[in-house]
Amino acid sequence: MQRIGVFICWCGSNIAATVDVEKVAEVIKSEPGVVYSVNYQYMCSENGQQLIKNAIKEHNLTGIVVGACSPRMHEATFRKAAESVGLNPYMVEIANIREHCSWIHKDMAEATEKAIILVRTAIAKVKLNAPLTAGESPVVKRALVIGGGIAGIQAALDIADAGFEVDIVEKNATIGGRMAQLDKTFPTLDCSACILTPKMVDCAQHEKIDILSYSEIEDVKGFVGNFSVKIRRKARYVDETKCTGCKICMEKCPSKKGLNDFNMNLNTRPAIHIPFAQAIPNVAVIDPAQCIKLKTGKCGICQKFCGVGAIDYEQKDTFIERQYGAIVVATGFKPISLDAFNEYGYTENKDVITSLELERLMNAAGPSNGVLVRPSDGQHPKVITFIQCVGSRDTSGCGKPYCSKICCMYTAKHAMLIREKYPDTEVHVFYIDVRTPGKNYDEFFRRAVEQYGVDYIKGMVGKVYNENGKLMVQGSNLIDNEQVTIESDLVVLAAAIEPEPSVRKVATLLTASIDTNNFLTESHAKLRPVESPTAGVYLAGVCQGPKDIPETVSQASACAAKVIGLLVKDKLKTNPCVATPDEMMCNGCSQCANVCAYGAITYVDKEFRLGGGKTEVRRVASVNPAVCQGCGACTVTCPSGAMDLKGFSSKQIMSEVEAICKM
Amino acid sequence: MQNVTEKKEFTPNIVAFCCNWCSYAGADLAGSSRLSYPANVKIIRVPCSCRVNPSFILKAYQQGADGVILCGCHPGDCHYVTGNYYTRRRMSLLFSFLNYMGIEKERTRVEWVSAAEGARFSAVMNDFVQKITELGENKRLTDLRVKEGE
Amino acid sequence: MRDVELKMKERASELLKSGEVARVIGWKKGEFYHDPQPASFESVEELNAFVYNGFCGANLSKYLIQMSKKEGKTAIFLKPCDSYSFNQLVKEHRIVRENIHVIAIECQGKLDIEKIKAKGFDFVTEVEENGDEIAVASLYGNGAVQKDEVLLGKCETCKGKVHQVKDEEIILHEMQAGKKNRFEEVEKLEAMTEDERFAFWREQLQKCIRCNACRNVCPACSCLKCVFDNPASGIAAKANDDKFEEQLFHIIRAFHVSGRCTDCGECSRVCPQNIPLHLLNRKFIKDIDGLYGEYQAGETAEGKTPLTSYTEGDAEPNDVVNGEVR
Amino acid sequence: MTKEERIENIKRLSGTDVRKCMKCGKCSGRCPAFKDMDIKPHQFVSMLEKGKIEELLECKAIWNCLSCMACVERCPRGVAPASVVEAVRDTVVRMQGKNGIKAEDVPPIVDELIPQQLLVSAYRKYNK
Repeated sequence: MQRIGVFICWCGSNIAATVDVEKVAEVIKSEPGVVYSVNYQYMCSENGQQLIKNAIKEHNLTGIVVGACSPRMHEATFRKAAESVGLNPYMVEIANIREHCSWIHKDMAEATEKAIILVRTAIAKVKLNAPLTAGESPVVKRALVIGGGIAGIQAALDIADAGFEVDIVEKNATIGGRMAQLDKTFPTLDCSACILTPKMVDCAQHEKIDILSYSEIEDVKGFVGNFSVKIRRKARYVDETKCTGCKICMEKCPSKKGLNDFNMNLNTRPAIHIPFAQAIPNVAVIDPAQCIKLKTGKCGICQKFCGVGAIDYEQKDTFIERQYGAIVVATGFKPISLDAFNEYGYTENKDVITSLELERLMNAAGPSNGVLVRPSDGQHPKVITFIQCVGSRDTSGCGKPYCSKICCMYTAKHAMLIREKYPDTEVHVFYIDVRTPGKNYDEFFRRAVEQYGVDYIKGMVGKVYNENGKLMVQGSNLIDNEQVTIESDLVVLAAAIEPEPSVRKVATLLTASIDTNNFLTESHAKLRPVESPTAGVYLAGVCQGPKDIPETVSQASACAAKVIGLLVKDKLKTNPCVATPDEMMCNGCSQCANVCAYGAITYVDKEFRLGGGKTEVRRVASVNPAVCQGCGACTVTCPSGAMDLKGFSSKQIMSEVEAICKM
Repeated sequence: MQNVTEKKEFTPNIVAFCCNWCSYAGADLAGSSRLSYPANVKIIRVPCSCRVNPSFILKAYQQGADGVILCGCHPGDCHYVTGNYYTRRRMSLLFSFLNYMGIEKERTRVEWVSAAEGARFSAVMNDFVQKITELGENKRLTDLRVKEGE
Repeated sequence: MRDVELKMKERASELLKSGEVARVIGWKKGEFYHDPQPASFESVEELNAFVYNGFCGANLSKYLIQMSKKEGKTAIFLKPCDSYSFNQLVKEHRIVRENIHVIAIECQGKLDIEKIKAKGFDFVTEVEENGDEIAVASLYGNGAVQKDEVLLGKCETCKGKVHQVKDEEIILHEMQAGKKNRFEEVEKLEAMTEDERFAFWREQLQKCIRCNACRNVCPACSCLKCVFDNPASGIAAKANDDKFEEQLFHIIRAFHVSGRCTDCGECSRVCPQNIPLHLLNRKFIKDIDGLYGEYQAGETAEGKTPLTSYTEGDAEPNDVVNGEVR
Repeated sequence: MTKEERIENIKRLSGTDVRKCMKCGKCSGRCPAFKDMDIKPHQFVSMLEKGKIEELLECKAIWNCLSCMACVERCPRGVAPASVVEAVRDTVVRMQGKNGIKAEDVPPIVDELIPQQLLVSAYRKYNK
């Protein structure tokens, strides 16, 4: 006979304000099997947990139900408490009377009644719970970082410094990411390259870090502690081990008209190229869509001039497969396409540019060697108008509903830098709100206004049109309740940012959850902000949500700390809630193995006693508990019900159904 | 003797099976965002929508549920990679079959709700409760042999 | 059919004599002419009772689950429709293909004794098939009936006369496929209103006495132990102890065999209450064909079933039930 | 009709949720009749939200709005300022009684050169 204890939490007023917790505890007392029922302000507190522990000991409880917040919140807490006094942690069930009850219902009688039903349901389940013991699985002491931007670089360096092997998989020919394209960084205005490139070099020189540039992940198998990842090493047509980065090929290549994507297509580059001077690895790559040799078979000039014989037109994509204990996703972002915003004339006017393009125009290594000129005629612009929130905070369907977070700060930076370098330039900024939370951020923005005289106009631009070679920017000045038209030479759009689209594929491969905006979902917004709900997968940088460099670096280091915490363990406890076949019922029909996504089910021939001294050899299913993730797909496929799931057995769910249906 | 039986407003009994990773978390988010839905929706947590056996759904009806809704991760986003793809096929066939047996097609439903869709969870539940209220009590999956007057 | 029976008997005798097989599964004489029984013959002597006539409708493949485990090889006579069940059982590892010698036999459609009785022939002593006509001899006189009118329900919609598996064959005459569209009745039900369908099935299912004949005969219901006998399943029940359970039983049974049911029609043939059980399974088959592409269980002995596979673009359940996808 | 009811009615007529406005002013930034609007498009939204309808009901802007819908087209939040203008206009017309124009009266007073958009706009203004 089970001896069940029930603990109803007030959660301060979170539950107690709408659920009559005393009544719940009182009513539940008379449930069959319940020997103890109590309510308390904060069950998760030290005192609350002590109360549970004491009750378990005092009343010799065989199972407990905690009516509190979501099990996703404190199930682990209460399980630990139970375990500390010798009750198997899997004899704990949570009735979610906060998120699923008190927080969504207003009527006390109704909420109380529902809470009672939810607690009864949990009691019905716990009565059928069986003690479970977690198994163990080994941990591969190597981490994978997907994406070689500042987030990936920082995470890799931190993990490697702790003594673990790290591979960085970067889809481009060089690591560095978006930060490598930036000119200066806010709020300190240091040069982006000056702070980034040393870190890139550190990565390259670190004995524990292996940079797999120009590579993408193809397939992921396994689970936390033991991922097996197939990586595609795209053909770069240059032998990475031989190329010295001398750039003679770039000089000699006759096909020089390729758009330079590193410079946001503002100028051109040869078919064989090194993306930028400080690229890591400092190895050339051939754009097969542009290379004459690869397209027509005729040319081969770079091969002739290459002193080390690094050019290999025959190179093919290769695949490597490696094992990892943990994976950091740091796939970064891109500015959104502005095709849907014809009011700003981005596609029609060369002198309407995005902020990232402006970064390149202002960068000393950029297409204009750092001299700010208009793309159309190379003239120095005298009036520059910035437009903020282009596609951000847009619920009309053209843009993104969220705030891109970085635009207010970088626009202030651009305005300031322009006014500093070219004091004769007039700078206007149309804004909806200026958002500058962050250390020294608002001070930075105010400097742009007060010290540099940047003209901030509260209001949005309705249209940008061309008149006599001038860009007319027509918008609101809401403070003065005016409509203004500013004759500008250059218009800079603060385009919204979105996650790099390839993250969708990565998320699918990793079975990491992803939201409607393609941002990867963290396990808990506040308490587990760098972890994906998929165990062993961690999130750094904009793939998780819009953020600036300081935040990205912090998040990357946080990821590294989590990864290190995982990799130092030799073994991981596995989820004991796994599928288990009843061999006496199993037909050996193979249907369960057909639906198992993890290949956890195999078949063995086993001898069974038939009685009367006779035996029979039958084919029966066998589940590898280290591989099984406990989804239960097999249990429904099994026609005889031989396959069941520990912790969520058919009988348990059936009795929950029964209890929950009783009004 | 009771002469006048007051017509009580019908409040349906709704069972929602929610997968632990998306829909249950979505329900949690609905809760923490205080997005209300009727109290007669009660949730059973399952690891994945593919854990839901048709017999659980039928059991719920047997025990007096008026509507059963099954919620999982969006197809392609399943925490267990492919679980909800199987759910989708199973439930497509099961629902079609139940309807073939004369069970009202609105009575059972599948909805994909992600962990980020608290608002959607609440909206789905409100809608489902409304539809079931309109549909009325579940009589067909309980009283097959009940004859007139019995 | 007489010639076929003789040939079969002769071949069975050869196989047993030579020791090639240890037993032959076929039919033996029943109490009456019209109720031949499935039987295992282990010696030439036993073959005296061997029969094969118009009433040998039973699908023998399921017997192999037990028989193929026995010492020595087992020979079995399979009609074309039985061969699907055979493949399905091989696919599910329920029988060992290597231990079995499959003899594909001719079938001209099997007869329904009830329908013949209704034509006025009681105590049938013999029938002989002559094309579309059947000569019937009975204690109360002889006569002829149109074959179309006395076929077993399952043979009216015969899937075809091609064996999906065979080691040898005994086919002496050309065979003809069924004339009726097997989904006709399903479509008729689909065209009804929900209320009408419900009334139809209530009428039918309340006849169920839970004798388990459908389950016992069904080659897809081959579980070692049925889920309804499994206390861990939460639905275990020996009989329908309430009005709900007869429905539950048939829904779950149909669901469990969906994607695996070869539409052999044995369930309806054996139902003592004449419940058209095959219409349950056919609904699943029709939906599977419509939603996931034509699929015939047992066509091969390999591959996954529609319910253990998927595509990313599969139809949504709500759309399916709302008729937005068909 | 009380003032509160009138506010509710205008909100209902407009079919737009004024609370969605994030006060960016893009509507007024695009308005081609801005100069002739004594109350600007963005103000229509915010004044309705605040319940300041007396001024709206007396303004000239409701007659000067071109009904070009540029503000609706440009709004990043899916708010429709022009619908608010129209709702206010309808309210004014209804308050004045049935002195609007009837569809059958239109043909004699228009000539072929009047642009279609103007016709539609006029029809919106006067037929309620």
